[in-house]
Amino acid sequence: MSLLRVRGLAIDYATKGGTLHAVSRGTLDVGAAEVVGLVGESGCGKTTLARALTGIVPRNATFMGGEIVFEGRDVLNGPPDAWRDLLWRKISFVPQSSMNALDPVYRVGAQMTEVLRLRGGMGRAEAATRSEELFAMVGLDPRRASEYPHQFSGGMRQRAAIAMALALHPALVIADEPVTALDVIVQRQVLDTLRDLQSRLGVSVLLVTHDISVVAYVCDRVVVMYAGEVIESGTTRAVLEAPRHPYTMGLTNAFPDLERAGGTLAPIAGAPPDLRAPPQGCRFAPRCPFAQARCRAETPPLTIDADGHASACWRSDEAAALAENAKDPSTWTLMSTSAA
Amino acid sequence: MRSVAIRFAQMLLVLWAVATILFFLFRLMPGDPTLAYIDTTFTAEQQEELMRQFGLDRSLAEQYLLYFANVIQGEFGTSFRSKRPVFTIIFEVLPNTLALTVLSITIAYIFGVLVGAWLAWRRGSIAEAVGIPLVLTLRAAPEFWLGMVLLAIFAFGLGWLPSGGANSAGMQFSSTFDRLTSPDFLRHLILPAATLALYLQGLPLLLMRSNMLDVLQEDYVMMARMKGLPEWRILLLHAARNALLPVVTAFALGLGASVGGNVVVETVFSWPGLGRVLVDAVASSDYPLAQGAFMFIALILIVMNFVADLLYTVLDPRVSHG
Amino acid sequence: MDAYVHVSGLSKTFPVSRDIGQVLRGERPVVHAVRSVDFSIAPGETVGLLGESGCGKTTTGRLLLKLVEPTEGSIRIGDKVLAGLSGESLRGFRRDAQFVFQNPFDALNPRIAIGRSLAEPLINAGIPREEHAERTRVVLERVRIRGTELLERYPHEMSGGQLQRVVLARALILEPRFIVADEPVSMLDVSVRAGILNLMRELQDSLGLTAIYISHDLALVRYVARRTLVMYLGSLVEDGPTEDVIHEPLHPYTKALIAAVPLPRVTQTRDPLPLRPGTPDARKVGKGCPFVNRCPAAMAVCEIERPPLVAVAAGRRVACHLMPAAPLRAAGSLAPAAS
Amino acid sequence: MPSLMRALRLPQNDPLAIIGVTIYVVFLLVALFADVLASDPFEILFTEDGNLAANLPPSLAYPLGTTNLGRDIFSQLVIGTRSAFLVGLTAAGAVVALGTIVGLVSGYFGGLTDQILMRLADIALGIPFLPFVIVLAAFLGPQTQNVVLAITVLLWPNTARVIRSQVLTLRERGFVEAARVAGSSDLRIIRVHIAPNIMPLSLLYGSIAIGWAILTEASISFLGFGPSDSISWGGMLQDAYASQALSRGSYYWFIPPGLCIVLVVVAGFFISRGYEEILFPKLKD
Repeated sequence: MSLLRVRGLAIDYATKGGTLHAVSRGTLDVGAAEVVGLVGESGCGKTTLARALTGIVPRNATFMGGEIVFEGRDVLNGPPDAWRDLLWRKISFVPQSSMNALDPVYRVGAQMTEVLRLRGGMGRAEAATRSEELFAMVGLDPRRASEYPHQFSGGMRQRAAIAMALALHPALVIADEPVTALDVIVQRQVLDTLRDLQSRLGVSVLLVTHDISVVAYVCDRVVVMYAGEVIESGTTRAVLEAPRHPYTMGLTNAFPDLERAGGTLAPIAGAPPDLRAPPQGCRFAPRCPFAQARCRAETPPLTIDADGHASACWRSDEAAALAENAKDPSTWTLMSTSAA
Repeated sequence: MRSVAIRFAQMLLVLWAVATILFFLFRLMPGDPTLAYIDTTFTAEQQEELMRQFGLDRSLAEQYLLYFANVIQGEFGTSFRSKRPVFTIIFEVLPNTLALTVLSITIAYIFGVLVGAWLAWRRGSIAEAVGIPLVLTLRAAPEFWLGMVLLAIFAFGLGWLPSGGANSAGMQFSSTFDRLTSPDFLRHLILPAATLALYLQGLPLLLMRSNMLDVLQEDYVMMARMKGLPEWRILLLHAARNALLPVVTAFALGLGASVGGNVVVETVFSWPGLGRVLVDAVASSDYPLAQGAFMFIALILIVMNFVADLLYTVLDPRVSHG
Repeated sequence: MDAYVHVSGLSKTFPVSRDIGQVLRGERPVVHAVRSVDFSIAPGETVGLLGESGCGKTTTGRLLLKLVEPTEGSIRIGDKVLAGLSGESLRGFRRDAQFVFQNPFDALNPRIAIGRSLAEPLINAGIPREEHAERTRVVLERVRIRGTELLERYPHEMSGGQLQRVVLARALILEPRFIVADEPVSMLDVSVRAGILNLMRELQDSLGLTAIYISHDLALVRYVARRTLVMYLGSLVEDGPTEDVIHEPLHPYTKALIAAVPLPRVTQTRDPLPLRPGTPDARKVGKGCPFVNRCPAAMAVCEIERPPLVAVAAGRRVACHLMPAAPLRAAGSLAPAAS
Repeated sequence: MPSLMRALRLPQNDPLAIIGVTIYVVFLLVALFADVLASDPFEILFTEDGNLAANLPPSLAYPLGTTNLGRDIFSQLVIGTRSAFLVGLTAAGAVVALGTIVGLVSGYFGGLTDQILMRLADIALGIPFLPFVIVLAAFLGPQTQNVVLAITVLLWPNTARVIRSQVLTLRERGFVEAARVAGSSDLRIIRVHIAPNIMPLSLLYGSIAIGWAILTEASISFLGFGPSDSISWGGMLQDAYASQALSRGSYYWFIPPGLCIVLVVVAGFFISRGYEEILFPKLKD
């Protein structure tokens, strides 16, 4: 039974320009001690979905439906206190390394001990030692605890955020684009730290990113989202090497492979739909080179095959042929009716 | 540290500049500049002595140097009307002004910060829809008119409170402190302080509200909620603490400005303060007193501007721990 | 083979805030953003400038466009030496050298329509108003934007990909001969990036542009540039054909950089990076090699003497004491590097 | 109304901004047609039986009653609108113009000019506002233009500082650098790229400055330094205060002028909130 089971999660945003259906079909699983990548481009709803798992959503967001089952209990439709009780004890969060994920007027150490004492029930002394332990664990000099967030570099802020997330031995850590803003060397070092702590502590991680290479480097399984819907999920190898949804094929094509000779990259023409008025049928149809009449009429369900590889495409049984076709850039360039 | 030293130097520059402006301002008077210092009712010797003391017979440049020497020693000359040294008059009325100003601005800021934070937290509620226009209307009302209305209702209408002055006639007090804490003084203080507070609360309230709205959208507030911290703790210790920084600076600026600013309130309530002294002095061409009062008000304003800068660098770790 | 762009001994320092002591002692601490960099670009060649944030690559780009004045050294572009350029010759330079911005959402004035932004270089170059419509249509065609209904629209009504095409069009409208592109696709979604990269490759060949492509992403640099310069903390540490730099990196920093890049494939090596723990701090770079505090092969000499950038093979330079200039080692005569 | 709102670059759906503009329009009309609406504010009136029409409560003949010297309060109020706007608009215009220019120059060019202008701003901010206006009015005579001069000399730094910080951020924006690379001169960059982007901010401070100017003029007149030849709301209040209107409880005399000041000044604040929404959209949703 998976640690986290999300089925048909739907979230809307009330905005000036009308209701934005940010997430329409959030369906994914995270097993125990497993690293799951949640991948998609900007605006696909991956951050909304990931943050919603903590129950903390912006003022103008509302849960429209679905279920979030954590350790067997549906926290979304259950008593709110039960969900809040899990926060940081069972589920914790690593933010994108924006400057103000840490409170600028408090020392970093103080913010660490705050959560240890208030949510971990630790005394002052116990919290202090645990805090030093956590700093050392993520490769930060414990003496840095007395400094303020603006005195930390990007890499150090992310390490502090990881330490804070692991403070109370959570079962699930949700990391929202944790390394996106970092340089490639620091990014690799932080990912290595995250990966080896994950395996050592046996914690599950849901890693949100737009970078397929980060998924390939760190994740056991991957979930692909497009225009508010989960359109494919499975083991990283299966999804990257034998994608069953044309969007995943296009996405993997668009990532240049440093070691392979540089073939021409194939862009996906057009742009994602406006989620205030999502199109009928499959939302990728307008940009999909393999779209058929049926794709524009009916929304394809998320079907799972024998070894757990799910995809939402009417032609996923012809995936092997389509994938081969998708490797040739001309399939995509013919599609470019209007410039990208 | 460096920025503090530079700001201190800038403050001295501003002080010097304002004093110079003041020097020329009071020499601009139509007619004979010596008039600024010599009252015709003085005897010849007194006039002679004052001429020498203020070097009014010498060149402007020499007068300028003498002027500064006097200012630094606190020697502002003698008031025409009361024939008493300007310095003593100022120090007599200063406690009244400070009592009124400090009390009203403190009430205004405490009220403003609490209600501002509450309105930000209740964003989109009726409280906000009614609260904001009400605050703006209070801020749009001239202070003296607010005073007049309160006087008309509470003093003349209901007769609950005195209609002016700082103390009832004929009251004797052993010390200034004793006077300032006497029930009689406090009864006189209520209306003017209420008027000032009503006017001054608008700025902190709106400033705190917009700061809180910004801060509540920051990532660290979302993170605090995700940590499961209690909402009141997030609002108070994280959001309000950050939103308060600019309000504290505004408090220092407000204090400096309102010492000179509540001239009108002092006039409406015939409150014997620094502002009132200035107005009466200017109205009766008692220039030494006017110049002394003006200089003193400017001094408080400039020093408080500097204190505001100082507070900002000290309170915000991003500046103090550069 | 005369280089179209020639940079020699280029340095740029920025003043850093001082504490009281320094003020009193009259010291003027500075950070060296760019440290005596030398390189040249042949006509029609596109060179990649690779490095992490804070390595000075963006400052170098801005120096090449005279947006910032150098502290030392000289730049020659075409027949113009940038120092002291003014008046008519400066306007001439402004026609020949153009900039492609990183953030398309910020590169266009939000308050004026696209048409007016495109016309600005024309107005400054004194092109008569009647020709504006025609030139705009031609350049939009060149960046694959059909039709001119776009001209009345405002930046906030368009997607990142379209905006970047307009930014490219504005850069090309005066038919410049030299383009500086600073991370032109880093703000775009991956699926849209390829479109802009392909476009830049086509333009390079069709217009024979000389260009410098600045990025922190080696895979993107490789896609548009046949030759790559690697910068670290203000210094040029390696220079060579892009394929060589990727498959046979010489400088320890380049090796670590390439090892750190995650591949979009499940099977990839995960052994630790050839780096000693430490962070790049521009203020702490002493007399020696800037990379000395993180280099696994650091020697005593690296602490005290800064390795010069020397040719170790035809068109192949590196700045590392491990590889001193090897005039004899290279097979065949050592053609002078394009410097 | 919508076209007027657009002309002022204001959000059409913001109720406060609409109320604000409506109040302005009404008062401007009153100011324009003041002579038609009101009779001579200084004329001494007499009742039918020949004695002084002093302190008459509001009636059909005198909608707001008469002063202790037998003058029609309603006429004074209407004529007073004109001087309120005269001072308000001229002073606000001068303050915002001076503040915007200084902010632009010192923000865009920086260096020594920036330092000098900012020190000048510090000095202006170091002079206590009301005392200075009082002294100026006392020395140069109680004419309206002296009040406007004093307001302009002391109030420009607030606008200048805010405009300067906005220009500092604009100067680093991509499209400004693009303009430089495209060969645009500094002048053209300011005219085409910088000025239009700070316009809402100067209009924001303009609407606030109108309120400030009217409040200041009222305070000066109340303290007895206002122009004696013309009628202003402040002057009316001073007149009422001096002739014991408060103790007589003649609310009809001292409430209306105060209310008019409040309405006009609050209209400026409501409009400025509209601009604030444009400038800091985060506050919207």
